[in-house]
Amino acid sequence: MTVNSRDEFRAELRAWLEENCPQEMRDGGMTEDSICWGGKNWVFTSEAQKLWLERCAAKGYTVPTWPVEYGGAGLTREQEKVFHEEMEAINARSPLQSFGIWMLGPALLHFGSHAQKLHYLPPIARGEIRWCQGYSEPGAGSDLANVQTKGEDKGDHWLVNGQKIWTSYADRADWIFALVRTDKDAPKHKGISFLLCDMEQEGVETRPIKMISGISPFCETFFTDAKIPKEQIVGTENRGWDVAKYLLTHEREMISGGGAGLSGGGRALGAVIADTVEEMDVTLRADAMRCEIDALAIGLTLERYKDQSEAGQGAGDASAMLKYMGTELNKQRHELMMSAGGSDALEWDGPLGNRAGDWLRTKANSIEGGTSEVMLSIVSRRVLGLPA
Amino acid sequence: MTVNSRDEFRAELRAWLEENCPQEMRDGGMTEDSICWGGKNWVFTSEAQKLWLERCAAKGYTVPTWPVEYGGAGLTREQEKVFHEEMEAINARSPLQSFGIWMLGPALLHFGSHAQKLHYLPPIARGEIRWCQGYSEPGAGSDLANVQTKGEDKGDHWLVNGQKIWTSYADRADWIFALVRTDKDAPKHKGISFLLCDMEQEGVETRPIKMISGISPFCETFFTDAKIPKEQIVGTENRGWDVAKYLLTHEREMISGGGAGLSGGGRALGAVIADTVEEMDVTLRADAMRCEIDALAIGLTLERYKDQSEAGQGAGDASAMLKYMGTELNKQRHELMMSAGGSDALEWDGPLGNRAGDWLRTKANSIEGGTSEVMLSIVSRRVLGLPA
Amino acid sequence: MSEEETMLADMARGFLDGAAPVSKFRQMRDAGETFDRALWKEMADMGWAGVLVPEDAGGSDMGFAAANIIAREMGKTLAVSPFLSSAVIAATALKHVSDTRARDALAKIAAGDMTYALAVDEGVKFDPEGTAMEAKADGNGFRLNGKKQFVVDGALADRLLVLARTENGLTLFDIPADRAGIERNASNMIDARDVARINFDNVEATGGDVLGAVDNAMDVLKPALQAGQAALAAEMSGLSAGAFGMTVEYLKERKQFGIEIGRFQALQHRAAHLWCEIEVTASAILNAGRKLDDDPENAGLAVSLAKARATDTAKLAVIEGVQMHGGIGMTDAFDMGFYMKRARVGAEWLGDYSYHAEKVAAARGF
Amino acid sequence: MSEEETMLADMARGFLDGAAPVSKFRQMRDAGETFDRALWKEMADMGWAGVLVPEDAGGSDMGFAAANIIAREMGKTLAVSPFLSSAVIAATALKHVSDTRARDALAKIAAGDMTYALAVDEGVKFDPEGTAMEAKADGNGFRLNGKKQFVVDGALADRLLVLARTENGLTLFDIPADRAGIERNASNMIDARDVARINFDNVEATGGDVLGAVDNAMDVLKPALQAGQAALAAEMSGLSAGAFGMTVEYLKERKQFGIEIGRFQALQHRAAHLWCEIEVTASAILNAGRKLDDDPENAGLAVSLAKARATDTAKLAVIEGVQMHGGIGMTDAFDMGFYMKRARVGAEWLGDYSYHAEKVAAARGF
Repeated sequence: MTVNSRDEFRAELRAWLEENCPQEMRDGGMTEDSICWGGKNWVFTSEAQKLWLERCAAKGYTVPTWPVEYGGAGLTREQEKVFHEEMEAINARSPLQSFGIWMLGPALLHFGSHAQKLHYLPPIARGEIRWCQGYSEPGAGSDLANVQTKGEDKGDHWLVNGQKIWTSYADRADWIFALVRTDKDAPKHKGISFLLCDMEQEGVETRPIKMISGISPFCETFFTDAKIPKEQIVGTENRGWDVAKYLLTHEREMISGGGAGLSGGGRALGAVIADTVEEMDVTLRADAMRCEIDALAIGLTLERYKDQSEAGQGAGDASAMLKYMGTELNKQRHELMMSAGGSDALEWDGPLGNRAGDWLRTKANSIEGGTSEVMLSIVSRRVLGLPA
Repeated sequence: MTVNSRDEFRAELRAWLEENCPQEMRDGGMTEDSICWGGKNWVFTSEAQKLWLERCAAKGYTVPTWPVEYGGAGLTREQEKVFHEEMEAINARSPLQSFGIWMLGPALLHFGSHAQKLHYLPPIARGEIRWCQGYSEPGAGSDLANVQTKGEDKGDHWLVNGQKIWTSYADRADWIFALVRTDKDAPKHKGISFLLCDMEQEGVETRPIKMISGISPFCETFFTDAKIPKEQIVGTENRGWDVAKYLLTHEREMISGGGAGLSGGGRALGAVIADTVEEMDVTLRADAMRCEIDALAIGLTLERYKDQSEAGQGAGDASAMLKYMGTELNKQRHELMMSAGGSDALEWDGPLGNRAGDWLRTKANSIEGGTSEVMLSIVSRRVLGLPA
Repeated sequence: MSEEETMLADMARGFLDGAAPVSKFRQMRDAGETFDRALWKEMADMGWAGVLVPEDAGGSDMGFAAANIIAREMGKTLAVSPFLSSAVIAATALKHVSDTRARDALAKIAAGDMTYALAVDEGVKFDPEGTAMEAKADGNGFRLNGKKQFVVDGALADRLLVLARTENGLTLFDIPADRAGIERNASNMIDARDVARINFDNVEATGGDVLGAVDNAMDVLKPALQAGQAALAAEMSGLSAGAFGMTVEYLKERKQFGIEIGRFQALQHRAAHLWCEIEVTASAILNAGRKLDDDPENAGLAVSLAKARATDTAKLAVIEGVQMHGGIGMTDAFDMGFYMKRARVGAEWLGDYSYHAEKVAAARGF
Repeated sequence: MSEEETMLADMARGFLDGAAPVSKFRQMRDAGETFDRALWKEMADMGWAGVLVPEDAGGSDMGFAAANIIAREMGKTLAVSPFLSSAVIAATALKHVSDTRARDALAKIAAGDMTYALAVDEGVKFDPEGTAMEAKADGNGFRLNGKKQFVVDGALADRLLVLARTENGLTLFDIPADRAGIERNASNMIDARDVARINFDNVEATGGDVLGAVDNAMDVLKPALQAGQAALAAEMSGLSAGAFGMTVEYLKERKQFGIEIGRFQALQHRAAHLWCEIEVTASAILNAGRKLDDDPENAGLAVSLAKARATDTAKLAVIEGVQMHGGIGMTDAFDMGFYMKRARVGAEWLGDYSYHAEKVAAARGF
């Protein structure tokens, strides 16, 4: 993109934002309850939130780089950067966040049929259908391909039985994308299919898991003779692991970005601390400086990998690095926030709000979407070529 | 020991020290060239150094806890503590340091025959014979039991051929204690003998290795048809690995103590830094505080293990912990000393003396006497009981 | 540890495993309870409430090293009791006053019949010297006005030790918690313990309510704080050992990719490193107890060393504990989270890592 | 990196592997040589000496990002040259002055015919603002008196850029190194490079020797320092990559206990972590180069970020490099020690980690 066309796009966008972004949506959206997740049962927290989503969806700005025919704005990588810069400039909230956008969307764009894309992507872009992820199973832990949930071939559908765990917000999701073993005799990675399933149908139940942070962002999800029509497979039968791996690299980048504290606002940790602490002690200050340096450098690394990759292709094996570095940093950041908060941070809903809950929540960052240990092993083997 | 007898011992010792410790020997002995290593070819740096060694040796104070008949003072653990306190109070140099005291001595006390003890220990205590250690071999690295140097049974002696590496100060030592494979058909750990060898005899040669610190504290040592009389074995034939392991735990504790900077003086790192740095920046100060805390706590741990163990028994497997923690701390301390020294520390023999050389020397601490990785594996398996 | 100390530790462990295991803490947490008076009475019967109370006042007078041993065992099972506030901090303060009233109070503490809480903090960090709360002279007595926060055991304690600023310094008041003008609000703590924010609105105090001398709180408070800091460090070292024990067991049992995760060398080395840290911290705790018993005037360095190390080690122990347990460690149904939350509260109480690191540095001449 | 940049890096690597491999550095070290004029001429012929010099002055004018790429490749093989001092720092300073003399100097730099050294430090730490050396007005000119240390390339450079204090600020002088009153003493550096301590005894300087304006050194010096800091960070990131490359190779080859040590998971994870750090640092370097090219006025944060990260990463890379190599890594016969020593010198030059961390914090509002 030439400088000229970039400047034109920026001017146009700026005018649109000025006219269309409601004032209430210009607060950075840093808190958990400012997020718009969408979905059939979504209750907008304000008229402004609804309006903002609708206006963005109409322009394709909920998924700016997706093709226009699938609900996106078809922006180039360069334009996308401008888009984020301008959004940040007016402190605009993200109009919509969802696992459909971060995870299923990229997988469908890569592996889905044209019909599937037309069917599933626009509702994601408009925030009409909320998705959740059915990968992990009880006891499987890091061994994600250890899928026991089985799908029996019944001609026009699979009959699915089994249990998933750590299904994020499954209790609020409309649909689930799940790994199901459709060939029990094949080698571990070769008998899995990637299926899409309506959660309202019979045979699908879900139960929230209470976490140490006091909230329940994860669920257990049970399949009991659930029927999944054959057309709801993404990619090839028994080759679902390829889809899963592809999606995982996107998930890692997403977690990494959130982890590095790079979404929304981007204020320096030290500056945030300085808001409430009169004078930082040497330990806190030294740690905050290191954290800030790491956050900036990790943020630049995310951008670098996005720049390097083809649109929508992700960072491949290096996503393991992004995920590892981003989440470990985020844990460290929240340790410092707790330290800065002192005894005020030790209460649930105390003077610092949910600071303790947020801190505890981050401890899952280095577990979900592949543990830090798995990430390091991926780097060791696939990037460095060290023997297994 | 009752408080009374402790106080009596203290008073007696204090008087003796006051009368016998030369003024020049009361400078703490913090520099490398203040150390008295002893040995046949030792050249005393001063008349005071000679006098101090002789006087201490006569009282058994070079090896205070060894039995009197072997050249020690037969002090109890409690008395030994008082001894060190009083030595430190007048800032007295250690009269003698040697591998004979730290390593061979304890092994002989445990495994040696009465005749061997009478023969070898007193000359060590008097600083007449300097010993070095022949364990490692080229290419063996951490796999110490991988001994290729072989000793052929020739009736009254072994004919020894092979090569040792990392033999500390072998070029200045009079005798070497070495691991030699005396049964090549036995399992790795069951065919090794622990032999004592005069380095002046035919067939033993040594060559210093230049290190990154510019000095050569280590050597390669070559055995070519060297004859070692049968009576120069410690412990049982082919069971030398038991002696070696026992000795290693003492070596580890010794390295740990040196590593933690606990020998000599005991000034705080931060205070030393503050001598030359006007105002410590936050990073340096935060790191120096953590280092100081760790140094004090590791020092207390060394004392605690000494208190717990029977006299001369050492800390067993926990010596791996002491070695690991002490040496890693020492590396960290020297990193901070370099940082504090700034560009003055970057010259060989610059305004800060050998600071850079000392720093580089510490990098071997976590390798010699068993790497940090080996120490952690020992803790993992033998202390925690994790599966191999 | 001496043989006697080992016996005390074994006895304490035996009692706590039965009477106050982690499951007991879970019950209390679920029920919103922060004090089990019957359990405290049992502890008193064993001599724990009077661990620092002279024998002639009904105590067991076992000393600070023993108090640390008990606190450490309590840390392992997350036992809830007013041990630190009453038996350690208040008892030490009261022992430094030689009047009859203090003696009576000590007897009641030892019997488990009276509990105390220490009200020092006013901001988010421990800073006794920075106390702003005012105790204004009023006739023969004082009027207390101000706010305290992070008062551990403060919502349910019978009496409060309150630090306030008087004309020429700081003064420590020993007053009943239900005195007029005192308003206590329980904080909803992440570790589910009793902590309060307390408002003092023109609270009356007499000269007899002063513990020690007016304007000289530190004569009494300093030893009490040091005793509390050491015992808290001991509790945190026990907490670290408890969390670590669970973790090592899990490493031995849990299989991933077909083998026990304890066979993965990266985890082995991290577990081994953590054990080393725990061992080294244990030495600092032991030393602090000895020093408080043998040379209390000069125990400051030993105490701060113990608290700083204990804070750091506990943080590592719970972070590794959660991470090595994976998802299960993040669930409320599993106990590891309790250790993590308690470690965080312990980190802040009576001075955080940085506070004590500065004390160490000062004592070591930099 | 762009395709052009990748090509430049490949070309540089090819040249350096042939003309300045680590073995070449070893030869120079053993011979006590710190400058290879012939090699520098070759580099000049490739456009490296003039990488920042305008084309009409004979330079290749490739820009800062390109300079960083060259510096990074030099770091990998520990190539010795006055690239940073002359081609980056001095050239940037001279470019900010638009007189004929500066233009001629740039041409000579580009041709490899004239080398520069920057004399700023007076104490053990980088602190330009704290410069005490005096340049006292004397007639139409100045008299320089004082001492400089850690003058990189200072013993052999043809000219010196000297920072000194004038009546109302700091002034940068550009003078020949052999001017009367200048006494240069080569320092015996651990990285075996050319560094000097320099005494200035009543050294005469004319108004024409002033680079930029009197009392306003920073107008010229600040961009030069930033360019130097970024390129040094790039060199250190190359150094990290070089040391890491050796280490990974060793992990694959070296056997212990019968298997390649690269199979030990603890080492795998540490190596993987180090790679992650190196990758993240590479982003900061790349960004600093871009920012210096595109928006030099606001490049301070990007440059300090790069230097701080590069310092930290290089330290980790060489420590792990030595440790993972075991005893062999500690011997002078092996190259790893060279990387460790160079990393230490690079850590201090032009501001250490802490200096740049403070700059980052200031730029980020705390």
